[in-house]
Amino acid sequence: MPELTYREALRQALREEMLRDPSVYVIGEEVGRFEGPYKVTQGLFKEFGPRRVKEAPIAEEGFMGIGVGSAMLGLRPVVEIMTLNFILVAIDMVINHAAKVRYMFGGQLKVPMVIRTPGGSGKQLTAQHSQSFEGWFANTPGLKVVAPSNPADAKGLLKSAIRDDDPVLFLENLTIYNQRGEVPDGDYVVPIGLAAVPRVGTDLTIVSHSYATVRALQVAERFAEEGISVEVVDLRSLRPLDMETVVKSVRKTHRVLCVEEGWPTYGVSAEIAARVSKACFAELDAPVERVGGAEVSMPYARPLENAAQVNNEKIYAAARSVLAESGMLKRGILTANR
Amino acid sequence: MPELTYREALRQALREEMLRDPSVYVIGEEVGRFEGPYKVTQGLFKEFGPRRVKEAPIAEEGFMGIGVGSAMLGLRPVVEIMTLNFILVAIDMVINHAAKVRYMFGGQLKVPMVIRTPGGSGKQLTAQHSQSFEGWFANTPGLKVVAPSNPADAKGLLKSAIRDDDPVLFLENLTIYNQRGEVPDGDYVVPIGLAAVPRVGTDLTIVSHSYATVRALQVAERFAEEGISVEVVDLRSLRPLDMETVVKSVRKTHRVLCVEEGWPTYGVSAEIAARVSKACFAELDAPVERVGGAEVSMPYARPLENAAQVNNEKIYAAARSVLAESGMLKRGILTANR
Amino acid sequence: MSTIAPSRTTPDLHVSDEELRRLYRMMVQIRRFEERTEEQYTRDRIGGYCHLNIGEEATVAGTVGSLTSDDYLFGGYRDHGLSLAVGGSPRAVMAELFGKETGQAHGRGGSMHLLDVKRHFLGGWGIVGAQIPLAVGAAFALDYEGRPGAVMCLFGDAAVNIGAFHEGLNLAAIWNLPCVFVITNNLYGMGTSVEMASAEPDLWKRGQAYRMPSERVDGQDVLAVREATQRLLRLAREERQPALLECLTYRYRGHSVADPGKSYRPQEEIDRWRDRDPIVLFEQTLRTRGILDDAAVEAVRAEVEAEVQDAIDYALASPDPDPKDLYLHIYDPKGASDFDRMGEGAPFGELSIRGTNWANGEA
Amino acid sequence: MSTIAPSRTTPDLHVSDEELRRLYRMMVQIRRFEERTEEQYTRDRIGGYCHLNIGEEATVAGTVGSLTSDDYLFGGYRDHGLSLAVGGSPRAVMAELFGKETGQAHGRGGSMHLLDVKRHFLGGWGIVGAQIPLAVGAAFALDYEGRPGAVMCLFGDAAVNIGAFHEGLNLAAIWNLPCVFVITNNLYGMGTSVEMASAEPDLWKRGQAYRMPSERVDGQDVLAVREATQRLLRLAREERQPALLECLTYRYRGHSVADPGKSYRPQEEIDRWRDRDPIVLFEQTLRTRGILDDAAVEAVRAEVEAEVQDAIDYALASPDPDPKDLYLHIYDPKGASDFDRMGEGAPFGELSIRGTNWANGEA
Ligand SMILES: Cc1ncc(C[n+]2csc(CCOP(=O)(O)OP(=O)(O)O)c2C)c(N)n1
Ligand SMILES: Cc1ncc(C[n+]2csc(CCOP(=O)(O)OP(=O)(O)O)c2C)c(N)n1
Ligand SMILES: [Mg+2]
Ligand SMILES: [Mg+2]
Repeated sequence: MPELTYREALRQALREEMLRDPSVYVIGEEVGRFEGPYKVTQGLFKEFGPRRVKEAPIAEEGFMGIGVGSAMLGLRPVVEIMTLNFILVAIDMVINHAAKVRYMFGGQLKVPMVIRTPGGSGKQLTAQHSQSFEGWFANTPGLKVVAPSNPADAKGLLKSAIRDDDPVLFLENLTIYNQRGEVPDGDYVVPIGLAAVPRVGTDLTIVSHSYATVRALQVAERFAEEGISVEVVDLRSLRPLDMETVVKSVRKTHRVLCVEEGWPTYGVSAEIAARVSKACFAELDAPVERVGGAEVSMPYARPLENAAQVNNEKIYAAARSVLAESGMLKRGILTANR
Repeated sequence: MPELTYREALRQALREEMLRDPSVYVIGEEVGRFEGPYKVTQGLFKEFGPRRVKEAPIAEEGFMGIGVGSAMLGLRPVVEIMTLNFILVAIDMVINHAAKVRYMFGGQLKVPMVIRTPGGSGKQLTAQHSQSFEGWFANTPGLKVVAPSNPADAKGLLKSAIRDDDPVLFLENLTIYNQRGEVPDGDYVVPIGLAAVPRVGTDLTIVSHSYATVRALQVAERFAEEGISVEVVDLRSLRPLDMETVVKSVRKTHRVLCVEEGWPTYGVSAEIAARVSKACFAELDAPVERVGGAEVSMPYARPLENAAQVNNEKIYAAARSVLAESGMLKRGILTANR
Repeated sequence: MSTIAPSRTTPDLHVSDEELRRLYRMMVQIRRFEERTEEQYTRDRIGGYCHLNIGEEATVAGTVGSLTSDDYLFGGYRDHGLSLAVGGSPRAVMAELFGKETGQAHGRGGSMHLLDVKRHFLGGWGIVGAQIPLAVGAAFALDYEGRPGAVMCLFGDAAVNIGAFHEGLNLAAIWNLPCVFVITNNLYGMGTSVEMASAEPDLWKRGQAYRMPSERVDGQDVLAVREATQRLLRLAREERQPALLECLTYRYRGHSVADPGKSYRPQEEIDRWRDRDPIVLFEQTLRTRGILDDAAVEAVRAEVEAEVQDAIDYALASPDPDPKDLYLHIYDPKGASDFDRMGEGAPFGELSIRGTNWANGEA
Repeated sequence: MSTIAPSRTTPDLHVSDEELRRLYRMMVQIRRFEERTEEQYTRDRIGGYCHLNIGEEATVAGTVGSLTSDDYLFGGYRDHGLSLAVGGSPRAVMAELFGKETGQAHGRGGSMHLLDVKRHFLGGWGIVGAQIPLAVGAAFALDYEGRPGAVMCLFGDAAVNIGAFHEGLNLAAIWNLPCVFVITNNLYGMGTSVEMASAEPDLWKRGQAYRMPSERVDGQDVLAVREATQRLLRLAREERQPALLECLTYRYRGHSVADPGKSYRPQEEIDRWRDRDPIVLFEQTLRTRGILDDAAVEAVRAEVEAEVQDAIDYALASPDPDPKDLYLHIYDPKGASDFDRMGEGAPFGELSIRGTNWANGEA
């Protein structure tokens, strides 16, 4: 299988879907001649021209609305929002419009639209450019939310999202655009609503999505060296949410850590923790633990930023705390190893 | 103590704070001559005039921005957003600006602003006018979120919010504007960050906020008739969140039901359930149960709307299910009594 | 959508008698429908917010009545008249107001969210100004697919101050999209006058900020509205030139049935506008031209009266939506299985977040 | 804020020699500061996004350099020059770019979020156009309190197409707020030209949609910019009349240091603009007027060179913020106790959502 970056996998999916279906078009800032602010759409303008690759001014609410309105007439827009942070100026179009059309009009209209946007923090991008709002969209009926963590899923889920007849928020991530991985050639499709288990284990389940999964896998590796077997459940999709896979894993490991890049309080991990705590009530050896970004506006200075971002150290420490809590590790070890 | 409606209590707080502090002003649509879309600001325009009661055009992002900018210069704006649904067109000003100013600028500026807005569903107000986004704001560091459920708290918390030096989302509720209750005269202040226990009980804790608390109290009454003792914890404040009071209650009752008007998945109840499940891990007799609005866009027709809204029947049934799950009721009774 | 073909040039006098009668009937129908709606609301058969078009009939008929079957229409929440003017069934409109399964949105949308997909009326929207980018999106789709026709987007005078207006008009203009933007300027947004809200109270001039043909027309004169609309629609269809039309009109009633509409505007203003009632004016014109006489007027009234009564009867007799269908339409049924593994709280088929089988290990 | 008093009328020739020299020095300082910033970025001492004012010095100095101590300033993320032009310390600016505790935002804000509260520069904002309503809010506060002074709000050509621009200008106009809106039109927003983005590419004309005095000025001519700015500021201060000023200028560099800035604009365009370099032009004027000679030019250069080097040295030597202060400033310390009962995940003092005392019953 060819190795591609996450970015290239997205591009491949976009290109293939545009070739397959003439109603698919791309719209967003700098997606054309500029080749995409993060170069995901590179080459598409040259190949498909200005009709299919629409270069928009800075008017997110306006062109998000164009996405919704054109989808109501049967087109399949892929709206790129430069980063998730800017979706706030267009969120009314997503929540009050895209998500509502089908239901509010009694099933007579649909919005087959994809909103592609990278979330998460990067390197010193600071308060207004480092956020994770995906849980808000996952809270909203009428929307689907997917968040691939690797190139293969990026391709497969983007294809599914484009073919889906409901609006899909497709969450990418600034930090993993350059990540490489094997990506199946051709019409590779990953169904929406299925979590993945990229690493099998028996002692602890880490549940995560997007970039947090990359970190979770690294931490699992580290634990393996210590003889502790960590299973990683990559949600891939936040709405629908594949609790079946999560619960199955927890029934095996009896210990859970939820990891997210965003703020945990009222964040994605709250929902996972709430559901796991209920579904696996009698089967947990320790309370469900959560770890995420520090609850501050992302600061600029590197030492502060490092302290604010979720990182392998923090995930490792939180995981050890679950293990300790469950009696698997003595509490003393935890402190010693920090 | 005088009896006031929730609406009158808010008005009293606004008036007293405007009298007390000349830097407090009100801005919003129809807050002046029209006397407020829901009549909360009635009389204020006549008393304080157009300088202190600013009638804004439909430009929520614009006048929310005016709120933030003027607060940066030391004013204390009370921005009224006609209903929570419309805050989506202004949310960038709240999340990316009001919540960020103090931190992003290293503590040199502050935004002492209150955003007053009613959430929840009313009577057949439908998909775009019946929503509960308060959890999104409670997810955001830099903001405080309060949600009073009765007239006294409405007055006391609004005063606290206006005096607070950080931006506060003050969530009102369409359904309880007319609710009456005793309200202390004069300078009555309820501190932010303290939950209340409006009903003491021993068998089950219901945790709720805003209108859901009104319902919870009614359901508790019904249970009392059946000899079951329900404690109600009214969160009042979602950020900060008074887990201490919640946990104390659960340590007593060992059973919890979280109720909210909004969509539970990734909603407010997720955070409560996640935290309770962890903090009271060994003390729960049953999994934390949650009940909320059906996960649909609010439909218009009454039978559908009734089926979609959280109501006493659903709360009662969910509560019985917790009791049954804990072994306190036989499962059979649950079905029989529905 | 009306079946009238787009006319090339439409000086007033060249409108066919048949068309004149159609417009007159449309206006009478809207007026009577709205009066009865108001009455039904007070009888508690209609709920939620309810905004009437009474007083604005010439603007509605002149604009919406000019659309052809290729065109599309988007509007706000004050949409009963719009749905009637595209030729929609009064029964289906009234049934929607009554929240019935037979309503235009199958009882899901209510007063603010009417629609008529067959006739290209795509709603009925409740967030002020938000229909503007949506309409531009529809125009984008027409252009993308090389289809004929144009999109008309109606909104109120208060919508011109919100960001969506600005973004939508600029995008339509830079991309040459076939869209006619219509401001129904009834002088107030709720209790706020145009002068209080808009720094440029000549609202049509706002179009110049986008180099867009823009004009103002007497919204009480259905033929003037029709002439301007048809001209701008042609420009949109044939030259892909979006345009802005401001129609000066008045709502006799309050903002919604809950608002008496008196506190923020002087009675003599209301009276003055009532003196230029669009239906009376048009009736006079048609009488003068010999197109209407007492008998014809009476016939139209009687016909409309019966039609609206029939709509009420129909709506009353129609079935409520079944609560078991609560979760229908929230997602495409094809995608429902995506949610199979969500378990508790899945948005299909459950009334609450309470337990399901699989979570108890029974799946 | 500059200490220059507001001049009543400022025809070009009446600018004092001292003021001319101040402006010249300001422009040279900005240019050199930005060149060194670029260099420091490539040496990885500066992170994140980094947007330079190189090429736009006349616009920055002409506008920002005209503010008085009563006025306030808001800008976008391309703000290094702004912070220098209000008279801010190059040390504190560079230290912020280096993320140091001694920086203007104590290392929390970085390149995009400079500020200088003492000199009334209130940021430094990263969401395109959003500073506009904020600035209008500051003008509202001045007006509310009857304070003298005006607010200046700077933004790019691409910001005129977003809703916040529209809402902000309309609100300022209907409420007669003392605000001067300045478009730094450098012809591109990232890779998108003004013609691609704006239906009315004469951006100043957008102001007419709000009945606002609006004009365009040569942004390479610092005295022309200054004259227009002072005139409009006076209008704002004295007549509470907001206004819109468009300055035509050019950024020599790419959008940010990560963008070469070549793919979307022809080299000969870049060359053409470089031929009208604002510093060279101004230098020529001043030489012609006998205000500058070789020695003076050299002196300014040397002075600025030393100053910027000193800023770098200072920034390098400054301490990093202490990670233990991570939670400082997220809320008012007075309100910190509100969070006492939040326990786990409370936003004070914890690095993660992990256990605290009270939850284990130890509280
Ligand atoms: C963004 C937003 N803000 C506020 C409202 C509440 N609201 C509904 S209609 C209305 C007035 C609109 O007036 P106008 O555009 O003139 O239309 P009209 O009602 O006169 O037909 C307001 C403020 C809303 N629906 N959406
Ligand atoms: C709402 C929003 N959308 C997109 C961006 C990303 N972005 C940052 S700067 C910029 C271009 C702005 O251009 P212009 O206003 O002309 O200012 P210039 O950079 O030329 O100084 C874009 C698209 C953003 N910061 N905010
Ligand atoms: Mg109006
Ligand atoms: Mg620019």
